[in-house]
Amino acid sequence: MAISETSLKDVLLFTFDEINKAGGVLGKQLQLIIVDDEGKGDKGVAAIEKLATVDKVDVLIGGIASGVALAQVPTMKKYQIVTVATGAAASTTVEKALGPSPDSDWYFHLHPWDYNQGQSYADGWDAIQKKYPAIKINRIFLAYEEGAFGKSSFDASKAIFGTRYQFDGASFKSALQGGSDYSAVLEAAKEFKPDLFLWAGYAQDALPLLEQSKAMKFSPPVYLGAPPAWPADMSKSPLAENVMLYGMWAQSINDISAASKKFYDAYVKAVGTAPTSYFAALSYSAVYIVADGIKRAGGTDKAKLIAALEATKYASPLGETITFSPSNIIKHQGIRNQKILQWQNGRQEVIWPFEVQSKPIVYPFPAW
Amino acid sequence: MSTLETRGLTRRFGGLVAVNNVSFSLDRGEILGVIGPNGSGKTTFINLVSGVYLPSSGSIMFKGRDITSDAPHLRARAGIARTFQLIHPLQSLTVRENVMLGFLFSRGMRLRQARVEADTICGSLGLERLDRGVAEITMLETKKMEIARALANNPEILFLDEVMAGLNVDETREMVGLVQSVSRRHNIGVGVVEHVMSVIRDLTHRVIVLENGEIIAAGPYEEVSRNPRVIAAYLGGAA
Amino acid sequence: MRRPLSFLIPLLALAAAALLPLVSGPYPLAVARSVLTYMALAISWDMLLRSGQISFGIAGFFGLGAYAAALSVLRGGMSPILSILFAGVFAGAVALILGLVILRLRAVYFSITTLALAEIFRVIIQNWSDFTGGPEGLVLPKLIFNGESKSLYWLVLAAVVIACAASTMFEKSRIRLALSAIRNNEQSAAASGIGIFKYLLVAFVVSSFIQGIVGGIQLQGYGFASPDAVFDSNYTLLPLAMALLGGIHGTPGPVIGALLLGIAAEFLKLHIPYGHLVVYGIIIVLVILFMPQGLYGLLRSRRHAVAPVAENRVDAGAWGK
Amino acid sequence: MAVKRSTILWAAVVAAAVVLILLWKPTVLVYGVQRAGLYAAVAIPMALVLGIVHIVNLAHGELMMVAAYLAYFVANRLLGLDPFVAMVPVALVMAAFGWLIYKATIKHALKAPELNQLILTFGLAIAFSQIANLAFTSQSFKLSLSYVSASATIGDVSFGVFDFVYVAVAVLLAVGLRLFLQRTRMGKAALAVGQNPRGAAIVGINVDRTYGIIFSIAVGLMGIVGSLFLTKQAIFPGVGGPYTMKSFCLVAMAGVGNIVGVLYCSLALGLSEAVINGIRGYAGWSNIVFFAIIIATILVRSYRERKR
Repeated sequence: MAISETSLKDVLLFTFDEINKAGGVLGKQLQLIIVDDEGKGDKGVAAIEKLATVDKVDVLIGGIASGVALAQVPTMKKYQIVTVATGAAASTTVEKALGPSPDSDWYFHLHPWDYNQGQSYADGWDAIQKKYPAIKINRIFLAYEEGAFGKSSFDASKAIFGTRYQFDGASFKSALQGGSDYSAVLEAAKEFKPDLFLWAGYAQDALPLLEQSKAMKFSPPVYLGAPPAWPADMSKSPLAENVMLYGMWAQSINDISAASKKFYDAYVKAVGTAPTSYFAALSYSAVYIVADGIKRAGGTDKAKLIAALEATKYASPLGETITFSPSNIIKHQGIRNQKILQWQNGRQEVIWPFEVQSKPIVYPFPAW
Repeated sequence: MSTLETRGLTRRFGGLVAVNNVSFSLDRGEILGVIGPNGSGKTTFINLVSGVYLPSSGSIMFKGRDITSDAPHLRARAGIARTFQLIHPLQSLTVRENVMLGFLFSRGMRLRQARVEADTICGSLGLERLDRGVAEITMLETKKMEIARALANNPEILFLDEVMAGLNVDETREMVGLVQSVSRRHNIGVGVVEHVMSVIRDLTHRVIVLENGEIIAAGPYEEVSRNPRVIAAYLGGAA
Repeated sequence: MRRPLSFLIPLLALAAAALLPLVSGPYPLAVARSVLTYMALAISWDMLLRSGQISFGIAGFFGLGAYAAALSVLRGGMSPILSILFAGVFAGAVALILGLVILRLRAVYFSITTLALAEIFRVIIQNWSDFTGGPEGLVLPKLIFNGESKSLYWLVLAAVVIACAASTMFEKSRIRLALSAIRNNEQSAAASGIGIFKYLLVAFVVSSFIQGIVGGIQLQGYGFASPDAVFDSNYTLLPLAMALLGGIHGTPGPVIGALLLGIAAEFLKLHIPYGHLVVYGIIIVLVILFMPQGLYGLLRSRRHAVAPVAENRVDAGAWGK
Repeated sequence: MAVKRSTILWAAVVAAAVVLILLWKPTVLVYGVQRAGLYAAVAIPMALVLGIVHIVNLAHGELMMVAAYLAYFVANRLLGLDPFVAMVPVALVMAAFGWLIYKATIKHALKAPELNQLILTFGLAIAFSQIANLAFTSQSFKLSLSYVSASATIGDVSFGVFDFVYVAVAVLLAVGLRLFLQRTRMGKAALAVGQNPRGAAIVGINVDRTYGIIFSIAVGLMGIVGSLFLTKQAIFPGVGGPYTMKSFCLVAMAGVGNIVGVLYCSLALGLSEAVINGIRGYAGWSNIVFFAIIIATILVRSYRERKR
């Protein structure tokens, strides 16, 4: 919902272009058919029906909003077209609806489930505290937007952090839904005196939240954001400095990953700006994983393609090699880890995992 | 006891007293004129009796029953019908359908029966081509339709609010005859609000005169029209 | 000539609609399902509109129906078909209770109140997490008819048939006269013995009942409900636009409007993948400017060569009162 | 006498509420007032259009969105102006745009039933937001202005003070429009048109031109409000939608044509929302307060009018 389907469209277009210009797959050109789901369930279902029966596609790629994915799952199950999903993190609804293997073996979920993300964050903060003894986290406060995204973030975080940390949270109305005022949630957070303040909202909330925090003189030792995308102007704001974030890709990964550099250059050339969301890198990866799978399967025969995709080892622009393995319910889960990053000098630097760390952490978050 | 009686009927709008302590009665078969200068409370009085407004104080008795706080449609069903000064016919409906309403909703007839009855009553008033929309008919036809609509309720009391306005001399004469025959044939008590004095003179048995919401005179037209207070009221109203 | 024709056309249309699954693939059926959903909503909205009351609360009763169906299955163990009926009854009952209070309001005040109520339903469901599943919503274990395209299509068609039947009943009975009279002038209507409140209540409850049924079918057909999905303001605005484009105050208008706009939206998407919604918006603007009576209104006024009357507008506009 | 008594009663209720809030959480008062300022500033131009042109403009919020984009791209990126400076050219461009919209669309739907006008402006709203989506994608843009974090500290509570600008602008708009309508020739004519277009036409007022000017003024004011909005909020194609609805509700609550009433209603809503928001764990319910108060106000007023 928050992510521009148009920017996703651009990524798919230039990635297909890139592959086709390099000679295509097995000597054939890949053909891309895009249908806009308009962020609506019924449109999403009609799109699947069209792609399955009119265009007779071999592979489906995409899908971000859990709400749309949820409506599509029954139809997708009907056709069982090989699908590489780049979004849909809600495990209690989407993963449950997909159901266990073998009924969902056609579904390759690239994006981590909410519990994968939660676990990954927990691991990350454990590791960071171990490596940097100065960082002590006992109290965590989560400010979450009141919709499905925020609420599921809260539920997943509470399940994972609630037992080991002092954990509290409060909801706010996202600017995406017409909210404009974060005072109540920030007051609650300030009162709680967290060591780590996390917010789960949308790009629209990023800077207004920071500005209001500054006005209210709320500067927790760790100020962390987890929106699906950041506003285009984030790097220009002095307030962004040393804000931490969750994500999968950042420009700084270019320094250590050739795949990332290649993706970044291609993106900038095609779109004109730097990517503002990790979904771009995810979509790019999805296309390459599919192309690679078809190559190894020697065609688009479903059983062979599924087998080939199961054996995927793709050195992605995300700085990690993507493979598929079972998650809680489904058999083919790709990425499990999120990264912990930090804005430093207008750039997102990777802090954790340490294997891909691009800059050391700046701690604590400076008071204004 | 009269068919319709009001006792001390009063209605205030904010600080203004539009109708003040009006007690009157009207019997079946009788034709009563309600006159008075502009703004004297004539229409408000009809609105009170027909239930558009509730009175601030006072009571309304109809056939011995207190209907002071009854809703307008219940009064229509009970037998108090009216026409409106600013005629608002129902433009989405044909002439026939306009007339059918009373048969359907006041008398509870079925559609088919209401249709037949509407045709009959329109015929008796000289209304024809009932499939026309109300935008297509003449002023006289509109007035007749309004009367037909009122009669469809099977009223015992009927109030006509300036039903002659906008008609020429011949048409007015025709309407006067029509009202008389309707009153006689159906044994209806008719209350006529009218500005044209010749109509009041020809039509009514009795007249009440309102000024500033109060009855200042009552009696036969000839008597009332010589009442100095009435003359003063009209002159004052005109000046 | 006119009588058999006006009888035949709907019958033929119904037959064609019922037979569509035998000749078409699943994709047109999926599109048709959403068109029919909006169609039923548009018809139900128009039924209340005939009284002059403009509701902005379609999404509210639609969403209420979806949640009633979901909760009756998940918490009450009801069968899918029964849950759809329950959805209608529940929405109708809520409309009855609320109607007793809000049907005293008129014009913009009634409209805004229905809009506000829809939002209140949404907020209650979103915040009453323990019972309703909260913002993340509810998922059914399986779809009705196991999600088989044809059956799902016929189910939605059934809702349209119910809506058309109710609407036709409104048109052929005394209800049409009562509602038209109320719309034209309430004082005149009351003077003819029409119980205004009663008829408003009937229209409000019946149209909400249909919206609830459609919501229940939507839930059973897609298998999930979330506050954002089922209380989406599009479920109010699109049916409204469709009815208006087709022509208001009758059954054929909303049907034509839904077909036109629903198919146009999908067609545009196929031919202008980027920017189809811009064109969609512009089409709405152009149609309002050049066909203010709606398509059916245009057809009808051509046939009868009668100048149409803009009857909803009173001097300074009904909003102004 | 009756009027006076009710005024005293209301004043007492408000005063009691204020005292209670001050004792409980003083900042709630601050944030409530600030919130009210934003609501009122956005809603007042809609009240003007509804009061005089008798159109419910469902593209109202989208016009604010257009103005904000205009302020962001033309004024800020190209000319490097601060939004407070940019609001002048933006308002002028928006006023011209408003005139154009009126001439090209609204004007032709004025004689139609109000439903048509509603759908017409709904169509415009879709077109505007989708054009923005096409041109700028749905990603959000946000200025970074240090002054929006202006802060005040009383005792051990710190709070933002920039948002009082919204309050100031809302009051200026309401007072300015009131003076315009009551004191100027143009304004008096507009008021006359608003009350009785036919009558106004008979006395020689050009009704069409008056509608056009008022609509254009309202859209021009949205230029100011949009620029102001840009100082603090992120902009994206869908940013206007929720404000259309909020404004519509506020205007209906205040009563058609009552511009100053919008201020009071905004205040009531802003405060009650802030209060609910201030209760831990119940923030999500604050949305209900907004709509519940609107319904309650409308119902109470309708019943009171019936009684009168």
